[in-house]
Amino acid sequence: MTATKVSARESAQTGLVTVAKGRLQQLLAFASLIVISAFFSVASPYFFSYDNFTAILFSTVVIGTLAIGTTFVIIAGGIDLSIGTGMALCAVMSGVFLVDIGLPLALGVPAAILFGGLIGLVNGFNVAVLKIPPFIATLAMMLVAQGLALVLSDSAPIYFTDVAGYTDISTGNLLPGVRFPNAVLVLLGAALVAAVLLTKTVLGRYTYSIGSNEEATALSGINVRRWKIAIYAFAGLFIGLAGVMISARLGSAQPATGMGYELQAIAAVVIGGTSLSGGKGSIVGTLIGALIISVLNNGLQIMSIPQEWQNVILGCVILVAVYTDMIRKKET
Amino acid sequence: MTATKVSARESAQTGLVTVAKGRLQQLLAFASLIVISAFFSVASPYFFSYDNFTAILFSTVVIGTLAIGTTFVIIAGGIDLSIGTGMALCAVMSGVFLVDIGLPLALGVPAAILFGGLIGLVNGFNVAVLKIPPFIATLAMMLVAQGLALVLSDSAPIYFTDVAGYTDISTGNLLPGVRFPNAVLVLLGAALVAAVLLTKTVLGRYTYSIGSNEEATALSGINVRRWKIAIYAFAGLFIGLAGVMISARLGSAQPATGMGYELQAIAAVVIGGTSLSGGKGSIVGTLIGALIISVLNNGLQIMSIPQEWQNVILGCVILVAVYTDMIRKKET
Amino acid sequence: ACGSAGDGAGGGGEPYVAIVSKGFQHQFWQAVKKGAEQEASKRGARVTFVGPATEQEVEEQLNMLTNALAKQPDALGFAALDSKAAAPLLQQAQSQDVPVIAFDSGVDSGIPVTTVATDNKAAAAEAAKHLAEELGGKGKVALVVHDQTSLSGVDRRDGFVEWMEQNAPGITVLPAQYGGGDQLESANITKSIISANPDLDGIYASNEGSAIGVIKGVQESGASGVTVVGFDSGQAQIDAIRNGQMLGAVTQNPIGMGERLVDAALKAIEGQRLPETVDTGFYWYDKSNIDDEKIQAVLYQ
Amino acid sequence: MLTTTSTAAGATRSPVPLLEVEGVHKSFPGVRALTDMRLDLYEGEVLALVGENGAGKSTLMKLLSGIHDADAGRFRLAGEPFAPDGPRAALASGISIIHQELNLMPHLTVAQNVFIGREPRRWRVLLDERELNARTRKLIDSLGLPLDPTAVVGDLTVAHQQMVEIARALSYDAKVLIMDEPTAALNDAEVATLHDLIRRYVRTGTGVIYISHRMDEIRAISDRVTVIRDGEYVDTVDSATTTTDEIIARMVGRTLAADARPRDVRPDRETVLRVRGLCTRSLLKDVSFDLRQGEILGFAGLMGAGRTEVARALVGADRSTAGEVTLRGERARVRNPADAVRLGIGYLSEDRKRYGLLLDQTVRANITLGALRQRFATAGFVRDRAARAEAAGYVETLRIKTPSPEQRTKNLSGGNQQKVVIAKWLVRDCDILIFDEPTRGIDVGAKEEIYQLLTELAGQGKSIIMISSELPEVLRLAHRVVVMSEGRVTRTLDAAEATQETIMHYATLRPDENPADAAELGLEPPAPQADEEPRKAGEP
Ligand SMILES: Nc1ncnc2c1ncn2[C@@H]1O[C@H](COP(=O)(O)OP(=O)(O)OP(=O)(O)O)[C@@H](O)[C@H]1O
Ligand SMILES: [Mg+2]
Ligand SMILES: [Mg+2]
Repeated sequence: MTATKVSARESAQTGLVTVAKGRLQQLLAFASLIVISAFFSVASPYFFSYDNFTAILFSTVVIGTLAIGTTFVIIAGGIDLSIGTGMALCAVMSGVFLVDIGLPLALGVPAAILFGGLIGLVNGFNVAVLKIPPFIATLAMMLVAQGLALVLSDSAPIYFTDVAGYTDISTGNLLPGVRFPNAVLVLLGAALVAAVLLTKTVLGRYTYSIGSNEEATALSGINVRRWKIAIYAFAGLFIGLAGVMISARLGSAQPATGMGYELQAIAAVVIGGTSLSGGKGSIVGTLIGALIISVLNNGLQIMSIPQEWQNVILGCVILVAVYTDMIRKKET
Repeated sequence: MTATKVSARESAQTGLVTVAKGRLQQLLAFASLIVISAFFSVASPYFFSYDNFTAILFSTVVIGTLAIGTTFVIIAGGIDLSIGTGMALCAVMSGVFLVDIGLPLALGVPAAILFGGLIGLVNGFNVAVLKIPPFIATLAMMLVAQGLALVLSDSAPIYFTDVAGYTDISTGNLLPGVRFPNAVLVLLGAALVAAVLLTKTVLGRYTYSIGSNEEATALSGINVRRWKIAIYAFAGLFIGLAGVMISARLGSAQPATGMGYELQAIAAVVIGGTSLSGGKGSIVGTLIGALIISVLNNGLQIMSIPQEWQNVILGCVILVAVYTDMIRKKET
Repeated sequence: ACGSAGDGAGGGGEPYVAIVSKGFQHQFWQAVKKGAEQEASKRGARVTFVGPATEQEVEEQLNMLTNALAKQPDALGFAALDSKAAAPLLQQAQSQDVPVIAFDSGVDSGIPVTTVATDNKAAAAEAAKHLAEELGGKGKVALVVHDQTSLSGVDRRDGFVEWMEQNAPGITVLPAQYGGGDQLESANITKSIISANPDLDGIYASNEGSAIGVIKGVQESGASGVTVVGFDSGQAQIDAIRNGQMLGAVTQNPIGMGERLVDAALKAIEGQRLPETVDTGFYWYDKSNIDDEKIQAVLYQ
Repeated sequence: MLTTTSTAAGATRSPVPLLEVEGVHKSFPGVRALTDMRLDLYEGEVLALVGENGAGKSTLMKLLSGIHDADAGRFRLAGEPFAPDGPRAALASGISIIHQELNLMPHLTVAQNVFIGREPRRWRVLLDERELNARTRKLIDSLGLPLDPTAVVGDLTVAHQQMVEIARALSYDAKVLIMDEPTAALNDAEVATLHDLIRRYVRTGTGVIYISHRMDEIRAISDRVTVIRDGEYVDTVDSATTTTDEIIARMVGRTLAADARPRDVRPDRETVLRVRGLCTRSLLKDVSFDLRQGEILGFAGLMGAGRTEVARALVGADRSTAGEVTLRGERARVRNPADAVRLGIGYLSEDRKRYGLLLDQTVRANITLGALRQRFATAGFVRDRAARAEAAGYVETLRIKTPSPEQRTKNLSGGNQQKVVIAKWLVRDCDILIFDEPTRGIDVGAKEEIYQLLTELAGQGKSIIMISSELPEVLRLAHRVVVMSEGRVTRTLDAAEATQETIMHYATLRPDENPADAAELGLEPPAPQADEEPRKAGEP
């Protein structure tokens, strides 16, 4: 807690100072990212290039999308372990809608995203109405989604070869002539929407409020149950979106993938400064967290560090990054 | 809520009733396990047999051991994601001690277990002294342990073929003539020690206190920092023990295994009624939680349910089991 | 839609073969499963097929093997992730008079009555040979391998690397990178390799998931002149070979493996003598022969 | 100061009560909280609800707000039957409640807390933060509260947080306003402000139920007083015509002798704790004082003066940037509360919920926590029988109302929770005890017990720092009073000099206007060896 000492009179001014400090902190979270990037730029001649930067951004898309959605759940004091396999299930559903049923793109893609919302809705119901601890509720969903993805796809990938334009969602270039994959635009768009919702709407406000003190929120006359369901369902849309993005990138829905993505996404959220005990966090932070992981992975591979050492270094760098970030926050 | 009308005079008696109720609840937590077992006994002719029961117990050993250790961490309000790959690292260290260095069993095995304690100690230091959130600190350790296990083993399994008596730690029968694997005895012994420590010692009490309200515990004059390190380090011993048990069972240290074990172990803890927000939980609960998962896995396989459906059913049953357990608790 | 009624009653004379595989979700194992099921229904037998989610889950495989034995099968098909670990359980199978048929890779033990397998190392060497030919014996190649500790990962890596060392001294082989068989991760790794090695000439991918990732990675990075060879089959690789993104791939014959496995099991139940090994072979396929009947028969989509 | 203005309401009382409670029963496992409870509240009146700790006051309010369901009984709101099935329904029916425990979202700002659920929006979906802050500004200005709408609530002091609760409760245009100990964390000036607000409020016809343990307040603000005891209705009296003693007698079932000056003022002894030049980064500047053996040293000051911060810095809960602490002539290094306790300094925090209690744990666990290793363990094993006996002893001597020491602390009433915290420190047996607002939320009877306890402890030779925002309490107990203002000590007063007026004078002094010298601060001469020199303090 930063102790801002002011007499009551100066309080209005203090408010501004507090806000400014908040901004500063977020900028400083960038610092880790910048330092790491700078290091790699010096250490390897191949790191600092337009192509490599787009490659890093591109590789952030799926984890980033999942992380953005789950930021809401975590700020609200919950956790979602089903995002990884849920994503695989949504990818399969996208295949079912577009390939098996043959819906047009403009219907099938939203349907797959909404299916993610449905997964979230069920999670929300289990957590908010049945009062099952989020860890268990979403762990169960993780298993169910994993199984269903295999069942619905007959344990085989579904290929989107005949769905014109599907892979363009990810790998196409909206801006003609510029090599900038659409997937990155989708990620940024999703982040923008999420950030606006989180900071500017009632949904976002109640997300913070519930995570900060669920009981007090309920005592304030807010239907916490309903809003919690809404938060999980909304976060679920990002599971769906991630399912579309991964299958569009691969050109196929891989039913067996997804396990382990949840930990990576949650790690991105937490590295980005969102507290697992709820009440605080931001979308920008999450994006930075996801980028830190991507940059580290990319940089270590580019430097041709032997792979068994990569994880060791990755772990240490994450520790140091989070630690220095905390020190800095304390000092401001 | 049942209205038990008693005046203040009867309060002593009520105290006893409360205690008795607590016991009852734990017995009832068994109920899910019993119901599930009864179902499988009816559904499959192969389920209800001495051999299958020992097989179930045997298959619980590794996850159970990890879960017991991590129960301490979770009750203290933390989380430990490094237990899975940490276990693999300890298995490798056991190989290094016994095979590469050639220590005698009586030294090498304790050394491997203590190495687990060292992993825990580092986690504890990062959490308690550097104040890194447990999720991040142990996630980093998860990566580091994974990498180190590969580095130290040269990415190949280490075989204990020449270490006389090593596999007997797991698969031998201490009681001659009785087919009851030592591993199960080890698990039960570890559980007993852990239960005694958790309920009867200062370490256990402080574990609950810190999880319940860390700040209040600190202000009560307890050196929370030091005790937290102790708790993580102690829990780490179980990582080491699990590493010994899995490598003794396999006859080899598999450096790449372990990922995913942490989620299973944490799931066992939570299914067993320990709250992820800390302050409450029990070893018996954790054992029951681990057994529920084992019985479900075993039963579904024995019933020859197609594998893709097994996870779906597993997820649903876990939900139902936890839900009914909660209902029951509310009603008592 | 599940839990076929009247299960469990193993009687009725229908022989029951329990198969414990190295994996379940990957296409390769699904193809083995398909072959086994086809053969079983043809021969009036019943099979179950299980396998752990990844090839690292040795302990999980032992649990599956234990559970399979508990069902008192008439024969057991087993692809060991670590053959020494399974020794006590195989002993148990023997004492229960359950014949064991090893498949995919050998089991270090005298218990299996036969081994239905291919030589992963030789198959990988075949891929190396074709890649070296295509590159004219010189250049720089990278490997994206699905696993660094499992037998199949190690054999498919070493088979490739050793052949190159012995037969193509002009080719530099970069250290292998491991993507866990995950398409996305393999794609990201591929892009990093290409960034770090602008002069790269070829990439070898050691299984289906790695291959899909490598194809995507090469495609996304826009690099031209990188020759890709792969392993296994599946729609993505078949398409990539047809449209020239991939030179070719080695495939084993997983469906055939499943069929021979069940065939061997049924013969063992009847007490017939079996050869020590049944080689299910491997095949190199590329644009030129992909439509051959013989190749088409071993590919899965 | 509390001026007993006669409240106008009550004269024109409408025949139908605004709120009626009839025959209400409520039990919890092992506890009968309310038996055949009744009460009525009329428009435009302030009804005080008094009773000892655990009498059932908060429980009744929780029934009214729909948090718990009554086992039996009826509520009527303006003559209509009323059965709230949750906080939402209660609010919708026009019942607004300030609960005894703070119910705020610490990560949100003041404005966001106040208007939670009623956020102004643009185009129906977008939050209008500017409008939100403006409205909050208007509200807190009209209430005269010193709050910043954009401050994050978690960073505020308990007192300020309490004001946020008040602002929120008043911002609903409620027909019935219930305040469960709204002033427990407030000082006298703030209490006066709140009372003005309430008076303005009832003029519009709102009925207010006011729960408090401070008798002077109750007499100042209420029209009628309903007394309950052990969950049962005792009596309702007119505050104008009933004396405080009569009310207390009904509450506790006996009469208390409450004298208002320190007894037992004793010649002081050796200085046990000497603090010189204590500074913290945020607030404290050059804080110096001496604590002598067997002394009760009062700390007075306005909210935010830094008294709590002195205590926290002293026990190492917060970091100090400068300063020297000498304990019995030896330089003491206190890095954390564990060090402090080892050196014999115990700190009883002002925020029991956050810093004092393990709410989910039993009364026994809480009472024995601090001394577990020292007094209730052999070789690391806890001797539960001894712990239980000790806990049971304190439950009895402090008269903690609980069905058993095995009850979860969160199920105790607020005042009894406070006693549990006190018991914890008594068990630990420290030589120096810092009590921060020790009687917050404690009923008159128990308060008297605590006063006696503090006096006894001092008599046994323990040295006590007592931080309190209740001046009468400071005057009643303290041998000397340290007055703080804006992070500095402005004066140390002997008991003889200490009056409400002098304390308020120094508490409102801007410290830099008039730097105090060592003598005014009551400090010992600089030579540390001069400790033995006995000086008389606080003798009339
Ligand atoms: N949830 C609960 N479970 C069990 N007992 C409870 C619960 N809530 C209150 N009680 C008990 O009910 C009785 C009345 O408590 P209540 O909080 O209403 O007292 P109070 O009059 O508000 O006291 P205080 O002045 O100390 O706040 C107490 O004995 C308390 O222990
Ligand atoms: Mg109360
Ligand atoms: Mg204070």
